Amino acid sequence: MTAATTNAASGEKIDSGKARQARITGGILIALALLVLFVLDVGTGEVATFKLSRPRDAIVLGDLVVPGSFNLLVAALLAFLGVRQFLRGGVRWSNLSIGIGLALVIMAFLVWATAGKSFSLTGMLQATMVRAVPIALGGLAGVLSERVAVINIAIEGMLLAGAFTGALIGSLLGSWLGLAAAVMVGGMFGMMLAALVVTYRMDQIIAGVVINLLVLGLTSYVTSQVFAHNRSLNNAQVFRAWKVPLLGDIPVLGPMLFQQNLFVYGALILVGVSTYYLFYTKGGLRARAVGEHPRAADTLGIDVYWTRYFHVTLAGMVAGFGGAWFTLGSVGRFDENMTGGRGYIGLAAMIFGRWHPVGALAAALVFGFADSLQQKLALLNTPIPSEFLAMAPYIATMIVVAGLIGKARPPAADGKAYVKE
Amino acid sequence: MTFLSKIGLAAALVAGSVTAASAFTACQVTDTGGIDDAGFNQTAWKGVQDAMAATGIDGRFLESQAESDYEANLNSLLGGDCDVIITVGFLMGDATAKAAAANPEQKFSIVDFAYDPTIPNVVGQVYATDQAAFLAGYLAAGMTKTGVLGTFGGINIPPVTVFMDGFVHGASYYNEKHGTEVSVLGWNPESKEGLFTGNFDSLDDGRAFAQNLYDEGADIVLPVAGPVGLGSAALADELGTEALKIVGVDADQTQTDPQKAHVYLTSVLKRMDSTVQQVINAAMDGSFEGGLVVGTLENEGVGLAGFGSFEDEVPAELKAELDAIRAGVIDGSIKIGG
Amino acid sequence: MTTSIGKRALDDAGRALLQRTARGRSEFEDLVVVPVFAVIVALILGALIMLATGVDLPTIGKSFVALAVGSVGSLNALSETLTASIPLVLAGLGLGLGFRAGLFNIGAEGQLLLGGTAAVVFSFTFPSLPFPLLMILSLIAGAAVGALYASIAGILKATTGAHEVISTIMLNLISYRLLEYLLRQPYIQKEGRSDPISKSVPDAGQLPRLLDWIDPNLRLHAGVFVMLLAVAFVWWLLFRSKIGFAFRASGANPDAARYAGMRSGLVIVAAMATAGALAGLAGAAQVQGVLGRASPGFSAGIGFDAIALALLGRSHPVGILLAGLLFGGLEAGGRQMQVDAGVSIDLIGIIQALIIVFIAAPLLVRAIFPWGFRKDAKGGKA
Amino acid sequence: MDVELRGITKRFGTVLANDNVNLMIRGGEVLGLLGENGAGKSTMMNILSGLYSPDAGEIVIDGKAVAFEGPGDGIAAGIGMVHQHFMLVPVFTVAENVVLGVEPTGALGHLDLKKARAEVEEINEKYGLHVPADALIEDLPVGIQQRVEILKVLFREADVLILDEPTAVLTPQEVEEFFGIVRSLKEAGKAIVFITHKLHEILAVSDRINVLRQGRITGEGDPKALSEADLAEMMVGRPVSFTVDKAVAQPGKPMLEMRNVVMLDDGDDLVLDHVSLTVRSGEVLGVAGVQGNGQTELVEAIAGLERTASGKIVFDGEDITHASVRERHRQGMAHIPEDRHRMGMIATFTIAENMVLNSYYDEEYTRGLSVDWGHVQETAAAFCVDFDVRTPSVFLPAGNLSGGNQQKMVVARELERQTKLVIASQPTRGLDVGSIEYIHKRLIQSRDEGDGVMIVSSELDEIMGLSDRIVVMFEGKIVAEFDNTAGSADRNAVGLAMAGASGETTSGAAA
Repeated sequence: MTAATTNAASGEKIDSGKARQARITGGILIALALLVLFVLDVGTGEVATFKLSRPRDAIVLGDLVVPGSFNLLVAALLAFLGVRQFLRGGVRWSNLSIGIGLALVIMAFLVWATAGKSFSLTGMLQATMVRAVPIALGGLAGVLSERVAVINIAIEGMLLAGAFTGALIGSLLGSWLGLAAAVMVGGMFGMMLAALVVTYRMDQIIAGVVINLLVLGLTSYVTSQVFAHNRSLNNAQVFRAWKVPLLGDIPVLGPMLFQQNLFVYGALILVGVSTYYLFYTKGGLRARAVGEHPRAADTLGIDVYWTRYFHVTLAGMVAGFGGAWFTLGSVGRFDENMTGGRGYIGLAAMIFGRWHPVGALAAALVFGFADSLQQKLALLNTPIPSEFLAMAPYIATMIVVAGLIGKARPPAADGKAYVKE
Repeated sequence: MTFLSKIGLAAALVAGSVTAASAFTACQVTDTGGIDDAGFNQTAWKGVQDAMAATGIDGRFLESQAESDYEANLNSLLGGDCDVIITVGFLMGDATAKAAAANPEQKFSIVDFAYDPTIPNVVGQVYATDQAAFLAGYLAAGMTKTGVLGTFGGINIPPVTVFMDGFVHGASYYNEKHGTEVSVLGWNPESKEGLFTGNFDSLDDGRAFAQNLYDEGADIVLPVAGPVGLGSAALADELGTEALKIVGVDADQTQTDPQKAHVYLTSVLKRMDSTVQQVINAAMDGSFEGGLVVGTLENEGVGLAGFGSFEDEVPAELKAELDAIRAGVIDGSIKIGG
Repeated sequence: MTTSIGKRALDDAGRALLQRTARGRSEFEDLVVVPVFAVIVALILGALIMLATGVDLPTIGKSFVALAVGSVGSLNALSETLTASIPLVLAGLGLGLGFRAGLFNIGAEGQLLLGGTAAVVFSFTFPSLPFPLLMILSLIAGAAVGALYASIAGILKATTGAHEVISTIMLNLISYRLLEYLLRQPYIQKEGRSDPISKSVPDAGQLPRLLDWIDPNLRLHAGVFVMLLAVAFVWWLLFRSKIGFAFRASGANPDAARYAGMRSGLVIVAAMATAGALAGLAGAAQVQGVLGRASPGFSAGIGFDAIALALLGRSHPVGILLAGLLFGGLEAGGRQMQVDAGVSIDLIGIIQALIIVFIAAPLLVRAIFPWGFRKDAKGGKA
Repeated sequence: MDVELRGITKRFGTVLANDNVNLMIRGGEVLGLLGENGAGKSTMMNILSGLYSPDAGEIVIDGKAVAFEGPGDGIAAGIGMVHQHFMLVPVFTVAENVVLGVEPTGALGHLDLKKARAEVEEINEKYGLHVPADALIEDLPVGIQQRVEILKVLFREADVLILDEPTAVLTPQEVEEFFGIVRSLKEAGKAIVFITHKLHEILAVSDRINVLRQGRITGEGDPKALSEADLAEMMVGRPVSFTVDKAVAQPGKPMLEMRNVVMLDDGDDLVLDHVSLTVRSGEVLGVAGVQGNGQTELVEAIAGLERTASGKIVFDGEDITHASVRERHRQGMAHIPEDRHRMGMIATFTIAENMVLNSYYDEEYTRGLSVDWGHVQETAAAFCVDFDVRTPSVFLPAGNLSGGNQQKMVVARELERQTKLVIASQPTRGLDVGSIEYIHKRLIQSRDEGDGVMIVSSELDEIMGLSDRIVVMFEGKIVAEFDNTAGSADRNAVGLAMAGASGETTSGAAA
């Protein structure tokens, strides 16, 4: 039984939450329409050129040329969606409308910024993927540990530890061993987090913050004490991009998905594998049970402590792999605090992705997109100061976490220590 | 995010190298970047070390972890042990001026900062980096195959953007001379807006920003962001120098980044080590006088490094033109940005 | 309609209930033994790390001596310790207050930056105001802007449930960029300077130095009184005031607070704003007492160190004061360690992190030092 | 399968939960285990199922002593437990919950849910459980959830089933159905341990009864030979009367009126469906119903904790539909919340602080912006004396009190002031008999002093014993109303209404 039926029957005024939400959505959409119409106004004569191919691509496509009148179309569409929200009060459509609306606004914004100029869309998408990798892996690490109800603020520290180890061992013993060591050290810090929160019942957020502090302190200390004088210890071979035959030649998609390095492929595979693991296997079922209702799992003979140790360690290993990207997948050398908060954004990606590996990846791509978009905008000489462009990904994160695009439910026992009786 | 501390110290080494007999001590206070910042702190310290090697003086340094340390660090050096105190970076300008006013007998010198009016016991060291970057821009414009150059900076501040100004103007000057249409992405000298990583420590940003410029067609990139540029070099190494070359900054990066030496077309030199050593020498021989030392092409305070592995690829006529321009800049017949 | 209450005489049974229970041994262990052990273990581990990175034993000994001398060994050392602890304690009080209200505010860094900037801007905007007035108003301006900035996260949490950990981290990152932008605005940027640096705080706006009549290099300033007042204020606020009761109740059990008619949204915003005001005050004290102007990243991680501080001080104002003095001492002593023994100041960061590990996991300390504790301490199942 | 517990002793800190307990459980028999809350029933069964390990004593299965190191061992030995608080993962399906821990798998650990579903259906069929295998637990009514718990145990091929207070959340009719299931399990040769504190249930279903008090077996016998009064005396240790002494009500003016109150949940479903009711001064209105039929929401609407979508609430002649919690409290509404741990108190706060949890702002307790803690403490001490809250000091954390004393503390806070209306939700859940008697007495006292009293309880006995009038809630609606002056309501009819048998409103409908 729903409110709508009663509403019609009795004619009384029932203030339903969803109707209110639909009204708000409608208001936002109409405001966006006005924004596009007046602020992102492009002269009809001007065109925006998006390059789809690069000179060295196997299949070369022509440029995508969008006329300025595109923005008028977007404004009209937004207005239509907004008015529709008011009239139909489309409960189920609210989220979808907002999603479509935001996508349209971003397109209009791109057209506005690019009017009279051009930039490489393919390059931006490829960069989106690359920049998304550490965030996606950080988010995945978050998913793995929060699914067993351990909040993992320490992703940042694990990434940093992975980056450091990758550079050090990679320089000494070669990139493959460096990668293996990074994964192991990440796992070690995962195990440490598990020990602190599971065995010693330390507050999970505090434990995470502390690990971050510790890793930052240790890596910085060693960097200045050792690396500064032995540069050869901090100079690893980078894993280069490897083009997948045939698939890599597909225009636009090819460079984004199939002309990348080990870490991009690894992240995609890990997301697939962990989705399968969490939702289609025995181990995953048990892990999720531990995250939702540890006491129930315990009564059924599932070892809650062991499950948490195992998955948080696994999460650490994933984060260690993600951390190695910074050194072995990108620049080959470590620098103090080089992860620069990417672990926290990974955490946000996990929340945005609703504690699901695929969701985390999708969210990471959104952040990656905001990041690479910001770089393109700086090149296009938009009248927005560069500092504000640089803020864009953070503001996007806040909007996302504020749940403007729908709310999600964390695992029920998330953050709570389990005390076996 | 200088979370706790980001500063390193090689002081064990310092303590070991000090010889007791020295009569003269030069002291350096770093800014928050630390002594191994691959930037001005390190280069200035190299100047002190060069002086130590050349004249057998004592040298020591203190690292500042936070801005509130500047004053404290200066205070702890004021005991009278230091014959000259060298501070680094415009951020230390106020603290240095204050200490200099309180201790008129103490000799100070500050890197990358100029006082107006000058202070009698402080030598400011500044650099006309745009002169050297101008040459780099001209060279790059002459070497590009795509007709597109790129540059990006760490933070939008003058010590950074002065490089970018010179680079852009150099490329325009090439266009003027040769009727070409080489463009520079990433910096607009008029609006003072451009491409910035927002930090001086994310090497990964250096790679991503260079990739961005490469995607837009740039085949030579000038990163002005300290160690961040090492990330750009990693990309050039992976793509191959046919596709992307890097112009180094501050020091000759074929020396400071030997593993990737082959990707550097050249480097825009900012010879802080040389000016620091000059100041120390002046303090030793009694010719020390407060005021300003400006590093220029003329006094070799700034300059262009060699062409490294591209020595053979740079056409002889281009080299000749660069020599002529250098002379023109020195004698004032060529105005940068004019 | 039951009994009416009012002041009425208690019978013997009632008076018996007003006896305070004696502090138990386990409480003593938690408050004293654990922190002491934590500091000792952290220092030992710090020494081991130095050993592992090739520092020889005499140097390690020398560095610990320097640490002690540099923090409490002289008047200058004490002055430096106190000076360093002022912003740490102020920001730590804000964070501790947030923790008590159930809010994990990571955003002190950003609140501190913007609060400090506001204090600077206010002070040079009204240079003609007389001494104590301008100083006080500038402090208030800093606190107000810190409160406003923190309220963003509070309002987001109250209205949409956005987790404050994420939103305050983002607000920190945004504040760095915002500061860079602001410092390049002609109104704020220092005349004649092209680098991002603000105009200076006029003399009337500065927190006066207290000991410069002994030695002009002693930097201890009047902010120490602001700090002490803030400790007293926060203590009163948390444990004596009406709103503080609501803060603590919301933090301890949000459902019970809602049941009791406390408006959770209001409490969240008020607690965030108060925490932000204290962080903003920390920034103001730093620029008005030490730095004299704002520049990029002048916060220098104080906002993050303050998290550790608040945890160490168990979110109790007096605990935070003591922890702040400890951290201030470590900072001042660490500087001395660098001068005397040549050991990297990064080590201090490691030691701080280790102290928090052991404080926050008393079970771990108990496991390491079983002989330090009564056997059947509460919980007892470690 | 026969199971014997020999000399089981278990301590928690200083509390002796089980003291040298001996127990014999036989196949094909229902053993009733009776005892008050805190008597040690659950502890003993948790030991039997392997969740706890005993400090002394042993478990003997079919003559062989066994040692369980974890719940897995208990399951492996054929002992299954249905917990009082369901051990089900709400976001999993029935099939997933049932197989959790003993999952059928294919290659690579792939979860074979098809097989799981088939097995669930098979057991469903065999014991007549009728549980949908693919439904999410959170979408199922509690009665069905309970069957899922039984399914879980049967799926593991348990021969001994421990049922810990299984009827607490069921309607009388559901209880009957449930007993049917118990009997069919018994006939299949299973050994059943049936734990409860309800006397008539244990008499109805058990073959043999053991009574537990303060961790010890204090009596055992044949249900045919024992009366309720005998059992009660064994359970409590003294003769008890289960009827509440009260005079006939003197209803006065309406104290609370609800008219067509509608409340929606997050998903816009109706949780209160046009609820109208009246509570008069000087009477007790009982709200009966199976847990989860809108009682919680009803109380939240009255107390102002959740907003209503439409309708009107009038308190003593004033419209309070949009009034805040605090305003309602100020006007004399007392609210004893259903879950004292979650809502009624703050365990880490002192008793004194808890005593003023919702009145600390009152002028009585403040001086300016400060709280006058000295006065609060004195008042709290007086309250503790009045309400027999047993504690050495008001400075102790409330979490240190026993459950009964915690609830007395909450009741004292709510009743020790000028009240006009008392809303008591599950006021005696989980308490010992002494505390129950005391709280009932105070509630009736409030009524006799002229307050309107509303009692919401899922214990039908409590409703029947206290109320002057009864309304029954089902799926968010008030489906029936009964007059209960002098206990005149028909227990059976109330039970039927609780199960949703929509109904003619019986005698005394017009309130």
